[in-house]
Amino acid sequence: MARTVIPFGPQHPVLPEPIHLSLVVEDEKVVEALPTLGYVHRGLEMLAVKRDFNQMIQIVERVCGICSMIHSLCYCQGIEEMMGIEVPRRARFLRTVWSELHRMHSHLLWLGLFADSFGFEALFMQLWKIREKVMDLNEGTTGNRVIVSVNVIGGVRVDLDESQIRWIKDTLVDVEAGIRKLQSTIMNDGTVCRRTKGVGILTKQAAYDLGAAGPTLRGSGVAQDMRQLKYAGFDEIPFEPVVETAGDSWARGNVRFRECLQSIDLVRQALDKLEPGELAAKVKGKPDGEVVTRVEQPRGECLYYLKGNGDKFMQRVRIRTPTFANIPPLAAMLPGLDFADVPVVVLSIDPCISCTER
Amino acid sequence: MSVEATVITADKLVAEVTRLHNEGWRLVTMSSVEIDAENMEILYHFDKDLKLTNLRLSLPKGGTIPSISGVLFGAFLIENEIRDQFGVTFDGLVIDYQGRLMNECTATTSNSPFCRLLVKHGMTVTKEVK
Amino acid sequence: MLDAYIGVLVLWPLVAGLLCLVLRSPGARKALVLLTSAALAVCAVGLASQTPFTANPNFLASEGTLKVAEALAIVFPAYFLLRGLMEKHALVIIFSCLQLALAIWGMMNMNEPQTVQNAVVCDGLSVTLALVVAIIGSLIAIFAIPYMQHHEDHLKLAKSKQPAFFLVLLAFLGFMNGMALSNDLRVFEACFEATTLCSFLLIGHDNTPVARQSAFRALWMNALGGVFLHSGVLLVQKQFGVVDIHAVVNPALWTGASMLPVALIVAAGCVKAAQMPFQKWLLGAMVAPTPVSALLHSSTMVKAGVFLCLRFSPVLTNTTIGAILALSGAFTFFAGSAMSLGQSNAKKVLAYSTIANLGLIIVCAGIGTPVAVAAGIVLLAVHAATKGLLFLCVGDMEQTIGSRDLEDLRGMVGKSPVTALAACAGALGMVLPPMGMLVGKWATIEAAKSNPVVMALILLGSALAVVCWVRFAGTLMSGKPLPTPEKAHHSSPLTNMPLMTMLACAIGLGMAAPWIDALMLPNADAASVFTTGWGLMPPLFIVCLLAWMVGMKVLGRQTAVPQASPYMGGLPSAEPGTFVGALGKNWALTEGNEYATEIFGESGWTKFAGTLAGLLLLAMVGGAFI
Amino acid sequence: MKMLPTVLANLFSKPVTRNYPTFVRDPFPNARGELVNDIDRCIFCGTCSRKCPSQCITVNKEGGQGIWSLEAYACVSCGICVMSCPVNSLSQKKTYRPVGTGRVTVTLTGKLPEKPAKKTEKPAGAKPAQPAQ
Amino acid sequence: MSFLKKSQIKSPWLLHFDCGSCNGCDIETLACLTPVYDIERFGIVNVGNPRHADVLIVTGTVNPRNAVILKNLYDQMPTPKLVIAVGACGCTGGVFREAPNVLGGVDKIIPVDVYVPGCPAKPEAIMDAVVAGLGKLKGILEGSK
Amino acid sequence: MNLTTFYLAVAGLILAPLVGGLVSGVDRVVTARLQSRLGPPLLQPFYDVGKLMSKIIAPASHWQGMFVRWALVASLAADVVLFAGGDVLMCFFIQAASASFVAMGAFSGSSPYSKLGAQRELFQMLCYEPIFLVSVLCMAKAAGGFDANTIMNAGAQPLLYKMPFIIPGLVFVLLVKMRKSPFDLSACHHGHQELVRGVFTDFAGRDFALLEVAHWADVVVILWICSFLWATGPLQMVVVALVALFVIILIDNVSARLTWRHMVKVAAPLTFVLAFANLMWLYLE
Ligand code: SF4
Ligand code: SF4
Ligand code: SF4
Ligand code: SF4
Ligand code: SF4
Ligand code: SF4
Ligand code: SF4
Ligand code: SF4
Repeated sequence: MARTVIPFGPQHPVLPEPIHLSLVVEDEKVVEALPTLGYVHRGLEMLAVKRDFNQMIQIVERVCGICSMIHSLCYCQGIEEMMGIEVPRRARFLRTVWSELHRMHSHLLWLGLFADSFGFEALFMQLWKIREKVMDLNEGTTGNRVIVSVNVIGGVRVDLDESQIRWIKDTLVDVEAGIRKLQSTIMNDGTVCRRTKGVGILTKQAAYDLGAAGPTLRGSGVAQDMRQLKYAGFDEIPFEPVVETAGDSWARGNVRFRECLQSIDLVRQALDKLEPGELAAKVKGKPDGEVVTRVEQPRGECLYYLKGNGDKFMQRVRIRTPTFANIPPLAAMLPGLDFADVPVVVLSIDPCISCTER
Repeated sequence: MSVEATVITADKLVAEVTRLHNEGWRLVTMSSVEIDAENMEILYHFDKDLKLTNLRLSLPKGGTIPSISGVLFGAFLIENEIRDQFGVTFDGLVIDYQGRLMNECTATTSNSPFCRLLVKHGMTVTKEVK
Repeated sequence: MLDAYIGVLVLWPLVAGLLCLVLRSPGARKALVLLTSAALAVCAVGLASQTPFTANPNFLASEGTLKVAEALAIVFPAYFLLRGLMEKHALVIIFSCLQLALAIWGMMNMNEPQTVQNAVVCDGLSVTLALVVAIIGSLIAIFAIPYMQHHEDHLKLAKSKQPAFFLVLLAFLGFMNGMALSNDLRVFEACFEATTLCSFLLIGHDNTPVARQSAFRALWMNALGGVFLHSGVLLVQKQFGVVDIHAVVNPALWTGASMLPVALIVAAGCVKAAQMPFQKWLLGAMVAPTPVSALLHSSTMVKAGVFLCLRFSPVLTNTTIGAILALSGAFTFFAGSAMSLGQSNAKKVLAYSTIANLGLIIVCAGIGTPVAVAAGIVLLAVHAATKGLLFLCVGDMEQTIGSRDLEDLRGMVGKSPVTALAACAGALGMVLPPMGMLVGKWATIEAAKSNPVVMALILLGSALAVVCWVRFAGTLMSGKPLPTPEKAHHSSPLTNMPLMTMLACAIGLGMAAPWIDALMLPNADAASVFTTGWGLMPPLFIVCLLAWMVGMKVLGRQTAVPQASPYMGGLPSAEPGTFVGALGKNWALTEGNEYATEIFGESGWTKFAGTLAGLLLLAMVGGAFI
Repeated sequence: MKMLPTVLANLFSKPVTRNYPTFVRDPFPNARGELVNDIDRCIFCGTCSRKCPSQCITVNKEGGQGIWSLEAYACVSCGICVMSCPVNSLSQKKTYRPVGTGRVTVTLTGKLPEKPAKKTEKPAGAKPAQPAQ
Repeated sequence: MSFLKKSQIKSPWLLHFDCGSCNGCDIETLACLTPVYDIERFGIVNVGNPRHADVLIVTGTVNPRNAVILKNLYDQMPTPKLVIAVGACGCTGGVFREAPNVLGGVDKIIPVDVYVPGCPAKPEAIMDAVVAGLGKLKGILEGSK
Repeated sequence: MNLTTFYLAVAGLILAPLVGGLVSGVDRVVTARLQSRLGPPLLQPFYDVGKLMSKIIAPASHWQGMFVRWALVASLAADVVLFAGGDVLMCFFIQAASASFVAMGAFSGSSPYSKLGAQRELFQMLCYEPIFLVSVLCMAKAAGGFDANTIMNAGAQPLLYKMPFIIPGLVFVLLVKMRKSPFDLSACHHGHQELVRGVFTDFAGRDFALLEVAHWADVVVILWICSFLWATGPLQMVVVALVALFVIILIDNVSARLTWRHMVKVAAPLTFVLAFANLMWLYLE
């Protein structure tokens, strides 16, 4: 039987970002899939030699717009650890608030795109409608919808006042109600289940061996979440990682859906723990030494390896992002799929090519 | 301060990685860093129950080391990226992008942290001014 | 004059064939084939202009001829038996023995039947078959001249086997005509057996192991068909003492009588028409050189089968046998269409589609009303032309690129545009309105009004056929053919002439379908044809003409501008038909059709459909006892 | 079919769409929008140009004149320069910079301070942005 | 203005291509399609196929690998066409101008009709840009009679 | 053919595309409302077509223009047949020809997406044709003829009472024909699909505009035939068509896209069997 070769991407309507898959299909079953990256590669790790360690905050925030706040959080934590800076308590909880708001908007965004990948336009619209409320929270509190840019080394540069806190809490009630209404659609709708259940199965062992991260890993039953490392305010906020065991696209979707609800709860807890205090510690000197630091991004574990040498320019900023780790599992899942399921499975790892390539 | 890591040589690398893998460690990533004009290091980060263990491998830029992608398929992307950036050749890479993972420029020189030869618009190769 | 026409139609081909054998020179052969073709065409048209008529040409009616016919009833099975013994083919031996036994038993025990009034009774059905044989068959014979030359060049034969080949080929046409025209069951039977012999010889012509195997498969199945026919004929003779076909097909004769003979005769027709479960012999026939398969599929052999069924259809109207026959025909149509959908071998696509379409004609025979029979005749004629065209095209393309796989024929429109476009026209003519096949199908559905299962099966089958043929045409038209090494292809005028004529026939007949239909109907019905349903057709043709003109104009305009580069997600291509993909490699944009083999796979369907059709056949014969 | 109540509810309630060009929502009070320089206040110290992560500000002193120019479309509105300006001459509007059909470089000239400037008098608003080409 | 010309203004279909953007501008472009902004009000549909698109929205910086794609997509669009560069990156390269693998803004490769500043550009700004682009097109159409 | 028939035919030629365009406009507005959006103007589809008409672009294949024209003519011819009260079976066969020409045009294109789209288009045809035709057979059986006129004048009692089981089948056909979820397999309205724009990927500019018009004509035919179910008067028929349209839009908005394997193996056989059972019931009654 003759095979069809499909150049899938880099420009393709179901792909939010450019990545190319050279797909070989037979009767619409994938027999071979090879990815190509590099369409959004900027080489920004390399900018460390041209921008000082403070300016690098704004650079790493733009590794990716979707979880920009968490990138700068990770970077700042690394530098703080290197320079031995103690971050004030209020700043730590504020960081928690924004990082969870980011997770929420990211997951809603992704759930929408996921719905789009199997042609469920109304669900996409509904989710993004809810997400706009979270975006408003971001803009209202920080001044920018996406790149909130709140982190500085030693703490944060924006504060929340009482009225804002109340506003956040009120809005979250709406958001939660909206999300919960969609729960049965995402989890139980017949057509949705038919497109996601049993599609792109990654066993627990495979997920672990291939180095999957985040919801992709947790969807396969591994309870690992970097927030358990108790950075920012997570030392005082108890939480359980969200785990699903099926390992298919449905499970990965559900992990994210439930994490969304969990984030709402975490934001509330963090807001409740806010006490008056300093926003940022004073910073003196230049970073020197070597650290590895990890945080949990919406897409999973993000690792920064930082090396300074006492200069104002870092010697090395190495960013390992979750999607980078999730590409090999994706490559392993693709063969054998129906061509129609390719977008679903590609989206199910929540590919963020921007940070994969940097 | 510096990252705790077991120093390892290229010939023992695969055995050590296999051992860690069998003990249930998960490969998080590898970090490459330039030490000086000629030398670089690669750190292998492994995770188990939120704890990190690291291997540190020193090598000359543009050198050749064994690939661990045969043991851990997930490593192929990282190794390809390091090859892109530092011109290190990995022996036995399962999917080899030939130094073209991120870009067509293959002119990675041995003394570079990342290539300094850029393909600028118009597709002429120009030396980057630094 | 009529006698001369008939003489030329029936006897001349055999004579010309023998001359080929004797003269052996290619030039003479060419001349003889061309001459025969012309003569056949002229005579058939001459006959058609006189239809309906009866005649009593001496060479068909004489005592001697009848003796020969009776002798042949023994000679043919004896020859089959001989070949069977040589090949040690059990089934052939068994069935030819049965045939022999029947023939001998019949000779010993049967009283001389009433003499036949008219040796030749020519009505619409007969003349249609004669025309099909004379025109379509001849065209294929002409096509065979350069084809066989090329074929033998390929095989590097020391001694040409073409004289023998053309002897059989031409004689085949004569026997077909004999069958179409003769009104005496015994003569008919002799011709019927003769076609079995001819097809056996033609399929086995190349004498490769596969060819031999296929030939013997065809032989045993058709010998079985012969057994059916002969026993049916003997029973008729016994019941009524007549062998005059037109007397036999009078429904009045059968009231109260056992229908078993009719069931047997119709079963023989089904075997010859390669209806399931006997489709295998026709598939095997695909190994033969293209002119042979074209001949078997379009104008001869299988048409003999449906001709037989249509001939007997008046007595099938409103009988259980008729209903079951219609059902089994409809089922074959459905299953054949489904199986053709799962094939990538172009010739197999054609084969299954032939089987399917014959099933459709059988449905008409099973219904047996004048409207249905008229639809059946239309289908018979149009199918012959269209399928003949498709075979010639596939054969020609096969000689061009050396493969008959649909996947390899992709984008043929770039390599040999004329043939490919002709093939597309044929393919679309198989399924699209206002062409004859669809019109016939439409008429059949409406004629089967009383049988919902048959209608539903036809609808399913027709949907399958649409997919199959549009995909076939689409594959040929597919853009950006892959760069394959071009092979020199010498297309001679003798290839193109039959091809183009066939194209004209296919389109002409396809368009003329409603009028043919009107011609075939009894006068009372014919009058109403264009005022009711068919009234749509003439305006539709005008619309088609307009669309054609507009289409051509746009085609001209678009051909004048350069083509856009293909959309490949924005990727560049280093050379046409490729893109620069993963690993920086140059990926060829290969394509494959979807055959959904998990649904339309051949083996599963063969088992399922074979069993079901077999049961239907048994039911039909059994139905005769009710 | 689980979506049915939601979509029906949508059908019978008002669309959430903000009819944008007709209806413009007030910007948030702390929105980080277009960057403006109150050039009369600027002392051309160059801090902003050094701190800017996007390196889109250049400050030049020529012949007693200070030239502050901003490559407007490269500015990422981060506000670092605003935070670092010693005399608070920089500020960000609440509204975003309008779209344009050509690249824009904002060039402002002002007098250099004679001495360590200690002017507190509030000057008139910044000069309008000038398209460079 | 004839119906055909008018409909060119009333039905701009867009193609969005992400050249090395950080996603920030992408998601804001996507947000334009969603209920709160709903650019379908202007007849805009995101078609995802250059052969159907009238407006090319480009986010992010250009690098050698995606420059080829960008050019291809632009060439495959029917004329008349508009190009909108979104965000600091699309306009000039933004913060990444000096990164080793960045060539700069979109206008290095294809002509840009409207620049949308911001990092990321707000959905309202993107809508403004489409309107501005259509205004430009309208001018051209009226000029050409 | 008398004069009334002729006028009706001309009306069909002109009205059908207009009505189809309006249907499409209504569809887009209602869809937007279901998604809590304001949506485009009602006449948006006409602007779209007008825009496409005035675009300049090279064809992806020389043959496409021809096939597009043929498809358009076939679609309009099907309309005319129906308006003039002709044979419904033939009307549908003509429409199938239109779909075939679209597929042929897609095959002759050069992008792999277009060809995959063509394959899927054909599989869709495979699925909806028999179901639809069996439904027509039901109507014909109950009304006593295959003519649109005969069926529409079938009597006082709506046909629906006699053929409840063809409803799922008709809904399926409508979903496929209008390219709606869950069966927008060969091309979906907006391009967010694995096949980009499927069969339409390679058509552009004027060719694409004409295809859209052909599509409108098709939709009118199908909706009209569905409205035979309650053909007790013109108003009732319009209401049935509108209800059908609304149901289709609703289903589109509450379901994900399924795969063609699912369609061929589950959805189509199921609805076919139901429709066929209805047919048998009518015969056995
Ligand atoms: S994981 Fe995705 S969203 Fe997060 S920083 Fe990376 S690219 Fe952005
Ligand atoms: S800068 Fe050049 S060599 Fe270096 S990683 Fe990027 S593309 Fe590769
Ligand atoms: S390729 Fe054709 S001509 Fe050649 S040997 Fe085979 S059948 Fe004969
Ligand atoms: S704007 Fe402020 S920081 Fe910049 S040069 Fe002027 S005074 Fe200095
Ligand atoms: S706002 Fe940020 S990017 Fe813009 S000029 Fe100021 S520091 Fe530079
Ligand atoms: S302009 Fe800003 S938000 Fe937009 S892509 Fe560039 S860095 Fe990201
Ligand atoms: S083509 Fe599809 S999407 Fe467009 S109007 Fe028709 S049904 Fe709607
Ligand atoms: S209809 Fe669906 S696929 Fe199309 S643009 Fe909208 S969300 Fe995307």
